[in-house]
Amino acid sequence: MKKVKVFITLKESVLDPQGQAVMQSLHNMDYPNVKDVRIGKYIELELEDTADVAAEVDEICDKLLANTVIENYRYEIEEEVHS
Amino acid sequence: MKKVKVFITLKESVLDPQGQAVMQSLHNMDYPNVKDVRIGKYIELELEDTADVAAEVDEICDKLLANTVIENYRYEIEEEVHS
Amino acid sequence: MPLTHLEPSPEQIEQEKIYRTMGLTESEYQEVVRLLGRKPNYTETGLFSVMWSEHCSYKTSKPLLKLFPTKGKRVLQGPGEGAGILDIGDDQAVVFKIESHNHPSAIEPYQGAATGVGGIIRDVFSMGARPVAILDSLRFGDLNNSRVRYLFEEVVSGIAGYGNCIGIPTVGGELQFDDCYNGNPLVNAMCVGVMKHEDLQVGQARGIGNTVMYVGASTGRDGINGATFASEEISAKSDEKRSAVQVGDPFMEKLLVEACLELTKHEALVGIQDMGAAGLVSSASEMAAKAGVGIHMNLDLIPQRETNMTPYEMMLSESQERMLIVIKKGSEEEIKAIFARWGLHAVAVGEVIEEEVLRLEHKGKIVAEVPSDALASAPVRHMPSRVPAEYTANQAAPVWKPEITDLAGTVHQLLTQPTLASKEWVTRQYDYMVQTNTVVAPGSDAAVIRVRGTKKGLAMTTDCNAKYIDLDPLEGGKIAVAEAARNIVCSGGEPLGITDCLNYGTPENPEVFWEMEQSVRGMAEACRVFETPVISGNVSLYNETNHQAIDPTPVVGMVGLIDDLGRLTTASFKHEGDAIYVVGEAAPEFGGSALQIMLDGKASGKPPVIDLQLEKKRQDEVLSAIRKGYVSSVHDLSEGGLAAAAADAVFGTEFGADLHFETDPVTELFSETQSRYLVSVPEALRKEFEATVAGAVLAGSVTRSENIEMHFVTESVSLRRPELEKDWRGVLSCAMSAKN
Amino acid sequence: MKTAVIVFPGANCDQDMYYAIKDGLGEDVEYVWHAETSLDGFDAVMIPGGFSYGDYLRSGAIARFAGIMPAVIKAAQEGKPVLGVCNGFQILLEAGLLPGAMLKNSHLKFICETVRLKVENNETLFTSLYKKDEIIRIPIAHGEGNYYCDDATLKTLKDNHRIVFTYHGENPNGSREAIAGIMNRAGNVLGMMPHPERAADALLGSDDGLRLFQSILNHWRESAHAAYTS
Ligand SMILES: Nc1ncnc2c1ncn2[C@@H]1O[C@H](COP(=O)(O)OP(=O)(O)O)[C@@H](O)[C@H]1O
Ligand SMILES: [Mg+2]
Repeated sequence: MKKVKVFITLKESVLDPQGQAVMQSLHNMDYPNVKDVRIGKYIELELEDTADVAAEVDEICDKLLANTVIENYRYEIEEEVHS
Repeated sequence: MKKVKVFITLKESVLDPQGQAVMQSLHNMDYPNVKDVRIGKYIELELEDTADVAAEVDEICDKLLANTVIENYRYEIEEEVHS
Repeated sequence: MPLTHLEPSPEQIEQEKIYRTMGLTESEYQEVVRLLGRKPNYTETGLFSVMWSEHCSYKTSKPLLKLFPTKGKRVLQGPGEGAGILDIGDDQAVVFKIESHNHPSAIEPYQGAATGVGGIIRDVFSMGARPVAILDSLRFGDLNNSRVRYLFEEVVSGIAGYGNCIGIPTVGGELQFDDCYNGNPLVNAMCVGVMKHEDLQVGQARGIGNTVMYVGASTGRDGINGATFASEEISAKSDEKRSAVQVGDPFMEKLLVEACLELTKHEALVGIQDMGAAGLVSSASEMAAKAGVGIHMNLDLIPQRETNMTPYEMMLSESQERMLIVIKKGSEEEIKAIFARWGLHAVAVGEVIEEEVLRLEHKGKIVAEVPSDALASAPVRHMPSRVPAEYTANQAAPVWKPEITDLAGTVHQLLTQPTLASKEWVTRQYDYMVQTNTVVAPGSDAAVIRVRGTKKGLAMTTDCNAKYIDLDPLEGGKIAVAEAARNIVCSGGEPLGITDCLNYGTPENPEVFWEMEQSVRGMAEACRVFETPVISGNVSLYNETNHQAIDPTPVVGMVGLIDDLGRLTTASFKHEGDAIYVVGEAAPEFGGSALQIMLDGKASGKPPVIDLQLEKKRQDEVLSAIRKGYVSSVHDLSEGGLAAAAADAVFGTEFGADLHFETDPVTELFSETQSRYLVSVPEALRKEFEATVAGAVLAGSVTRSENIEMHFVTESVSLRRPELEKDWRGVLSCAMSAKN
Repeated sequence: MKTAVIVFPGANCDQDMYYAIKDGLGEDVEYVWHAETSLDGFDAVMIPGGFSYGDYLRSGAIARFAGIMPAVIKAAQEGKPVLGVCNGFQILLEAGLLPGAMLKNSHLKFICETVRLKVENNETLFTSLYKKDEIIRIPIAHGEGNYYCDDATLKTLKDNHRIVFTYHGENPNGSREAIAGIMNRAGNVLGMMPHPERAADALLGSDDGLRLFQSILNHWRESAHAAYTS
């Protein structure tokens, strides 16, 4: 078993209304230090070992997990999970 | 400037309907290898350097970014960002 | 390996009084021992503790609920099932119920509210009805408090998140703010469904040998002890009980609705019940007890989301979106196929047995065996009651009436109180149009849903003025029902029946119990006069924070029938030149009024009195005028009196009004005297209208202007619609964008 | 004209669409289950709104892999009218039948209200019964209707008159150029956030949406419809 951590972020050119709102609240809450907030997704996958896990994860991300019109993704294939 | 990466995940015992639906659809799409999917948030913050960035991030996460009744968070304080 | 070996033995449970930490009192434990003829084991103690909690057993409120009239010519199903059912003719019926999710919402507002909506929807479709509308009755504390704003924001999102996704329009409700709800918000959700008579289902496990099936989401450790938890007062300790939080999955429930409604048409279905509070225990034991049979269930077969779950955990779990069904033996595969089409599992987990016990098997052993009806027969508690000193003082208080110099300014201030302000900030977040049957959207007196394929409509509303009840629960209880009925009548509907959600503090407090008693008496009396039986309801007690009880808040949910949608009315003025009538005279009744609360910061004195016979007579007359087509608009006078009603009637229109009174301005504008209406009538129909509605006084006419002009003998008041409306609309969004 | 209304798990405006066509338009209409694989015999395809697959992950993301989608794409290629409303629009974007993507509403909240739309292009098979620049009233109800596309895409949309509807007055969700509905290059696939099927009966407040369905019907009548129904 492999554990894969996928990070999905909005492309830089795309405005992130949620991140903007969070930053605004943080400023209102008196955290003026915060200069930028971007909100994305963090997905943990568990996969049965195969010959090419990376290829499979790439496919899954391209097809489903990320919308590449607006999002970028990257991932880390982590430790073995023992079950 | 510091860049902080925050990972917010549902507590283990908490149901993740989103993750379940995505897993189901991956199975339908012929990725039977995927054994588990959990969906969380990935937030990137940029903060002005202060004496104790970690303490500030903890506070921000507790108060706003994470709903600690059902979510856990962890974060990494990354490289300096030069602007 | 399950963790059962860590559970205390029956002896330990008795000696160390472990049952007490589980919520059973000394005498209740003794009663369990008596019923079983032996000491209960850990699982059994758990079953009793949860089923005998106030939330599941109504042990404290039962004696009061008996006071409600529950019979009537339209009643097809009264209290006792998932939801009540009333006949609406043409072999169709309306199904409805209201339920509270106050305590879960105080801890995790989004999920608490969302799962509250999910639960009440299951109650309705488990009767065989298609859910057609949701209403939400909400109470929060002071919006200047950031925690209150957080709760408000998240509760509304949670209701929207669930209702919008599942595709049932949220068409009405209430929203009030008062400091007494600061730590304990009220989140009551009502669901209305429509069905054919022949589709009626009940939660009964008939037919020895029949199969018990589990359908829907799998079971996790969600909300274990949630039901007992809902029966305790909220204190700082609650924060630790995090396992009580259940997460809703509206997508799953949408599939479940569709699959179960298909199942309803299948002749193999015997009984169906949702797994609400106390999940498997309550559904299984209630289904068995109602049919006078037993159920044998193999817990190894229960779909489980987590590993190593104990029988105790499985039985008490409150995982959402699950149903228990009983089907004719031999039809398992057909039933599975129905659910499979919707991507759902249906699993046979047990059978109906003759012996009247709930018997649970786990890993080859019988782990619990209790008489089916024992779990449903918690010893009733008769609580002492005492007249509160405050009540006596309020009754003796002199009549309160303020001196007001700036009438226009006072109207403006009143309309921008959060409780009276526009609720659009909330209702815009709700999909109130999905299913394309919403004829009257949120914003008028009652919402109206069309019954597709007929000219009929259903009017629905929730109402409760807790301030009146706080001052005088008997009178206030009557008014809650009367106001609901009046709202139905204003839309052109005939009141059919009610559901109620009784929200109070701790019943062990004799003064709280007295308030419960009195308000229920008042509601029951009103229901008799209006011939609107109580067909379902819910009780939520222990609504306190740090020993500060909420105002008694028994919310009334009412449904009415409009026989012809062509004769529908709303509150807004429709035509320039229409005559404006005020029906009913104002007396100086200000106790608990919006004006008093605004000026004094609290309610005091006597609330308005209500003459139920007069109320009923007027409702009949107004309804008759509507049905004959004599009116253009009808609005009842409630909180904020005539001032608020007149503003409501011009907001959103291009009209104003020109009104003349010979009465005292403060009383005329702000009194909350009951049984009053603001009606606009086409000039040509004035005679007919006057002949139909006694006590209608001509006050002026609808103008095409931006002003409401009100002329009194001593002075005149001019209100500007555009400015007033803008401020009225902006109150909540402004409060919610407040900093920090 | 025989219309297909695709039913995805979690869709909740399928019945509304069905009744708009059956009762409002008075034409033949059938539900088509998401797991079906053919749309042969249908003259038009409707992808209704709702929350297909709970809108989990991203709205429309999971639905675009449903069994029926290759048939929807085929129908689009054959030139049959394909209308995606709200979630249906999101599905068409995810499936690549229309360009761009949806973001959360700029104010981050779900919004339900009747808005005013401007008919930017009335020379389409969906809008021929409207006047150019006509202002119509149609309900919206969505949490992710903030249409986004890059500058190059926006330019092509504009240059080819593929922006069919825009919001008139206040932009309710922050979408680019107040875009409410766009079509494909061939002009037979329309995606729009507002719900014309909710505006097909005056009893419910507006019947401005009915003309959209009537336009489709007129188009079908005028064209050599034998080709569709082979
Ligand atoms: N929480 C809510 N959810 C949905 N609709 C609401 C809510 N609160 C108020 N409304 C709607 O706003 C309108 C005004 O409410 P309210 O002032 O309580 O009416 P009334 O005084 O006539 O009972 C009603 O149509 C009501 O259904
Ligand atoms: Mg009213």
